[in-house]
Amino acid sequence: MKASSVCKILKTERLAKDIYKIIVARPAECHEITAGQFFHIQCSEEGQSFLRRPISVCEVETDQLSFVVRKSGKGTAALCSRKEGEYLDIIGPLGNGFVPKGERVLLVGGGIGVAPLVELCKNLKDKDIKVLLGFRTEAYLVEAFKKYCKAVEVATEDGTFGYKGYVTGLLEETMENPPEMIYACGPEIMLKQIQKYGKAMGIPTQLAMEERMACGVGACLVCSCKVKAGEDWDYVRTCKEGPVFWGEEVIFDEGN
Amino acid sequence: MKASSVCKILKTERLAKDIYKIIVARPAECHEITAGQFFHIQCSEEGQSFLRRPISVCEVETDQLSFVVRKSGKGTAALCSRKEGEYLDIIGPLGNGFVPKGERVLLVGGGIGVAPLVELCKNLKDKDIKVLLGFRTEAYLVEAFKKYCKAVEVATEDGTFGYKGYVTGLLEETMENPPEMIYACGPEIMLKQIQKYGKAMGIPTQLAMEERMACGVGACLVCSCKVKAGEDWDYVRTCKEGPVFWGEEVIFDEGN
Amino acid sequence: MKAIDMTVDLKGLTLQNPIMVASGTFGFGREYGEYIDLNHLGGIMVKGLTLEARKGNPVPRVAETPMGMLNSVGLQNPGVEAFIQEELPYLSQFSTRVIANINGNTMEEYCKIAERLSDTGVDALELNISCPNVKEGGVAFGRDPEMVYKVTKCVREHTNKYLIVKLSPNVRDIREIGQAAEEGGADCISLINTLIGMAIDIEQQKPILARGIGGFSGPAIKPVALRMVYEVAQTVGIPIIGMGGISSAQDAIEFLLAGASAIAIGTANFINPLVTMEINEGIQGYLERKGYTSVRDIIGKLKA
Amino acid sequence: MKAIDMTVDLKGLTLQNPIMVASGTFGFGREYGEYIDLNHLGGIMVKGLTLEARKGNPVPRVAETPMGMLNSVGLQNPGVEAFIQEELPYLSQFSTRVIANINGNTMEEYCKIAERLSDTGVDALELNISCPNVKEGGVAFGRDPEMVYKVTKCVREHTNKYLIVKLSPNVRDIREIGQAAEEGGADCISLINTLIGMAIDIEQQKPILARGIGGFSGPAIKPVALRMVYEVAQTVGIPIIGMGGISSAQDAIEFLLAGASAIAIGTANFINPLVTMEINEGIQGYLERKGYTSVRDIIGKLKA
Ligand SMILES: Cc1cc2nc3c(=O)[nH]c(=O)nc-3n(C[C@H](O)[C@H](O)[C@H](O)COP(=O)(O)OP(=O)(O)OC[C@H]3O[C@@H](n4cnc5c(N)ncnc54)[C@H](O)[C@@H]3O)c2cc1C
Ligand SMILES: Cc1cc2nc3c(=O)[nH]c(=O)nc-3n(C[C@H](O)[C@H](O)[C@H](O)COP(=O)(O)OP(=O)(O)OC[C@H]3O[C@@H](n4cnc5c(N)ncnc54)[C@H](O)[C@@H]3O)c2cc1C
Ligand SMILES: Cc1cc2nc3c(=O)[nH]c(=O)nc-3n(C[C@H](O)[C@H](O)[C@H](O)COP(=O)(O)O)c2cc1C
Ligand SMILES: Cc1cc2nc3c(=O)[nH]c(=O)nc-3n(C[C@H](O)[C@H](O)[C@H](O)COP(=O)(O)O)c2cc1C
Ligand code: FES
Ligand code: FES
Repeated sequence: MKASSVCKILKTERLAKDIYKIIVARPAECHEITAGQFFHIQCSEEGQSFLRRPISVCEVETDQLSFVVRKSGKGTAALCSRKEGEYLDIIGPLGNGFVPKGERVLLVGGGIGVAPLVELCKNLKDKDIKVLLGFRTEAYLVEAFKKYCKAVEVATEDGTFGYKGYVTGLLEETMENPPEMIYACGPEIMLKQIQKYGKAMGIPTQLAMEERMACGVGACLVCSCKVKAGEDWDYVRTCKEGPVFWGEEVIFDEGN
Repeated sequence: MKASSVCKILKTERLAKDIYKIIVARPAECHEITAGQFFHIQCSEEGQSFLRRPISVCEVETDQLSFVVRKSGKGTAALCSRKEGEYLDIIGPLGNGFVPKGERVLLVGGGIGVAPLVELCKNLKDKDIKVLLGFRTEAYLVEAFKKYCKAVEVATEDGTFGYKGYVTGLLEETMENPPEMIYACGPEIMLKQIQKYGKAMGIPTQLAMEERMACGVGACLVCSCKVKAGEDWDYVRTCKEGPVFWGEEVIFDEGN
Repeated sequence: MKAIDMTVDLKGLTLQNPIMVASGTFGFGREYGEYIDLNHLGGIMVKGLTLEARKGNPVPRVAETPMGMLNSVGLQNPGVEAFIQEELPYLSQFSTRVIANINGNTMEEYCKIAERLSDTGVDALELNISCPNVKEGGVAFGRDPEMVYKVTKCVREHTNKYLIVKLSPNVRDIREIGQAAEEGGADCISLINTLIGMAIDIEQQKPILARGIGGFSGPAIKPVALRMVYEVAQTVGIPIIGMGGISSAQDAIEFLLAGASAIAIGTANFINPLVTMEINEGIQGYLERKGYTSVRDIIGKLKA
Repeated sequence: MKAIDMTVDLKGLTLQNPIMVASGTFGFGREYGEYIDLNHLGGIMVKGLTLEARKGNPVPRVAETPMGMLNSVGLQNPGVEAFIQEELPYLSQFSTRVIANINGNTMEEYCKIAERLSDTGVDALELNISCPNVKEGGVAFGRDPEMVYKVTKCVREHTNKYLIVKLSPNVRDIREIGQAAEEGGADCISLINTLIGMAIDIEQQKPILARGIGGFSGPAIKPVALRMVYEVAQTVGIPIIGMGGISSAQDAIEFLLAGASAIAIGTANFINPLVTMEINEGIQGYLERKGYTSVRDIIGKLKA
């Protein structure tokens, strides 16, 4: 039987403005964890935030796990203020992670979406990988990627660091020597572009999707992702069938 | 203008099973504090307990205040688990405290009701005071009283400490040399007995009453205490007209 | 930087800002007047008044619930006459609107109280047709559109004061109740009054409140209140005062966007006596940050 | 020490214990079956079923509120036929009651689904006459006593399964709705379904839910649910399944005391997948401590 795990916070660290890294002791029951999977985390003591929050695993080690979290509301603010020595109630790993494929691979991360790519990068470190990371102004986790990959490029919207502009602006140069597989995580607008790019280039793509969740385990059906289903479309569960989907499946709605 | 005060917790201490003492830095704005007054305390961070909880001041010093709290539910449990160095949001002092009167005075406390009598005992230390304290099994704060008064007697229901029985059982011997004034705080059943005793003996009595509160400042009218009003009766606010009332005013309902 | 214009116009009643305090949670102003400058409130809805003084319900009158509370005060108040003599002069000192919350057991009582208040300095009447804590009646009024229409009309004919009708959320369809109040001649609608709730002491195996059930308020009820304000705003043409669980500027802004021209803060005062002032500042901060010059720019501006 | 007898009798349906899980919060059991042994539940109310498969509403479908949440799933489900073929065999393995939650846009649809399920292994039908997330209809059914009577009667005539009618709290008087269900032939009443709520994103100035409003559940609504269970228990003679915000043994015991013969846990599963097991243990602990030998000893035993 599965259960939630109460694990000790070994360390918390501020990486950038509103970005915190939380390292916890790896629960014994979490045998296999795949990059791209997430944990459903009780961010605070009872009351402050009610539902759990989905947070991707950033790095997995034998005896510890790390999460990298952006303070964006009540829940993540509470989570980022948790201290070393406290205990965190987590459920996971949940959902489907990234599927390894190809020898020449491209990782594209935008904002906090870079977090789940760290573990992926580590797993793929023997392949020919390239990593493109985009941020608004401050860059983070770049060194973590550099440990496993030489070709890490950074874009910032305001040019503070690396290329000035969106991370998708770095795609063009990759065109010359296209990858066999693309993995992406980041804001919807970025994922849309990656989807388009993969399609145009005929490169298989995996996208890590985000959707508001309640149960996180597939029971409540609030986290729907629109995907192709033959001629028609269907809603599937981001928490269960996702959060990583094949690029060709996902249907992005126009309005958004 | 008054405001709530955010004050640092200087020390917390376990006095007995489920009984904790919390010492906070005295807010500069709290000039005068009378024994019997209370503070309205935000026991926890947002969410765990919603309303403030009324807690009597136990001892007042130039630069610090102490509260003695019994864990009896969510709010007090949260309060008792607060740690040194944390900050506590309190409003007060609120309500009316004990009025000094007479030279030979008797203080009667039951359970957690002994707490507000400590400060009173300190204030009256130059008078001829006698203190009767009743507990279920474990006694606490007895030493605090002994600092200011030689005649401290203790009763425990199971006889673990001092007289075996209710604290009101100790009243009898006082009959021989009756006091000029009685102050009491404790469970309703005890207060009723003290009221009866004071009436029978013709001794003025002050009772510190308890009632569930919301605002604590007199605005919401939920904390009614039934008192005499000429031939009739009326509801007055425990938080504003009380919590200390004259024994002859208070009407205890039968059912309770 | 230009100051934000916080005045709102309730079509017949202007407020210097949209922040009011809800009836029954602020007494007659005296107590919180020690914590905040009442001159800075948009308006004060006083404790519910009845024709004669009322003692109210037995205790316990309050229970805590997850992010909310139940009350069973039962309209304890000194009666309309004592209010006029002893409380109104105090309240009239301040540059804020004074709204008398009126309650009756019968149509006639409502009208009598309204009449009695007509020549006084109160700025408006708020018809409480929904207090769940009065046993003899009251409830029926607020739950039936026909009755709401009738009592509103009757009071309308007995006073020329600005007339607010306060709706009960314990109804089948809040829109038809709002409509009935409008048709009856209300100048404004305020909502929501408390839901009805219960809490049980499992050790004693009896309800916590002496009366068993009570009015349910606080942040817990905000989603219901906001939805109802939105629904009524879509339905009626008169202004709306929104309330129910508001405890932060964010909450207040949600109600304004949903269509409330002003908001009232109730239970949140108990937690933080300065909350009204903080919400006022918070709304101004939001408006500034978003580049608005008047709070009126966001009222009812919710996108679909 | 003697074991506590946890069986309850819903007059026509016995449960091995009073702990059920609420429709729509537990899928078809598979997901939480990885966390708890489904053999230990009193019953499983499956995700709401419709005649045909439904895709449900656009996202976002969920918003968090103070100690509660809003959902706007919109009855996404594979349809009654797929349920019978693909889900029921899985659920039937366990020694727990399987209750089919049925939903229709018309009276005929309700009856057709009920008929289709009559020869299957489901232990009971739960008539959801109150889902607030279906646009085409449904709401009207649950809010009007006359309609509740009619749809209950109609379904009653089309099935011999144990029939539970699930009430909407968004009504004027829950007692008259409960009565109508009883008169229509219900064997049991379950309540409450979700309240209706709204939440607004003040940065984007639009509702958080794509559909604007949604069903409001979780601890926040408990006081309303408990009050309604109590009111209905005072009114009807058939057993009651209580739900709405239950997240601890204490909550569950409150509902049992108020008159519920069984309780269902919904939203709390999302926070703690093991909550049902913990509540079962907690109730037993309470009963032992208080010296009871059967959970039935506390049902409806609230003192005035
Ligand atoms: C599979 C998955 C993996 C994620 N991994 C990470 C990660 O590694 N690091 C990280 O910082 N963030 C991650 N997120 C986003 C993170 O879950 C949200 O930022 C967080 O839930 C926001 O909660 P809040 O209380 O801070 O914000 P609020 O806006 O106060 O939250 C209110 C509600 O909205 C939901 N919500 C708001 N924004 C989002 C969002 N972007 N995605 C999902 N739900 C949202 C919350 O869960 C909550 O229910 C992930 C999301 C998903 C779905
Ligand atoms: C004027 C006054 C002074 C007090 N001084 C002290 C003190 O010095 N030390 C101390 O330990 N306790 C004191 N109490 C009692 C204390 O306020 C309650 O024990 C506390 O509020 C219980 O809260 P809870 O969350 O732990 O219990 P819960 O039962 O979970 O509380 C639920 C609700 O009931 C109310 N409530 C429950 N029991 C009481 C009670 N006995 N009195 C008032 N409200 C209650 C709570 O405030 C809350 O609103 C005092 C009470 C009053 C009125
Ligand atoms: C203790 C208390 C007393 C109340 N008394 C009244 C009243 O006399 N008249 C009235 O119209 N509403 C009364 N209300 C309802 C409030 O005015 C308000 O409508 C409700 O509490 C919802 O707002 P809130 O959640 O911000 O408190 C009372 C509420 C509380 C908590
Ligand atoms: C995500 C979600 C989906 C729901 N779907 C259904 C449904 O399909 N049919 C139904 O009768 N009730 C449905 N409900 C209502 C619950 O069964 C329950 O009545 C309500 O949530 C109150 O209980 P709770 O506060 O314990 O969740 C749903 C509730 C939630 C939270
Ligand atoms: S969050 Fe419940 S199904 Fe995905
Ligand atoms: S607690 Fe509000 S008047 Fe006393």
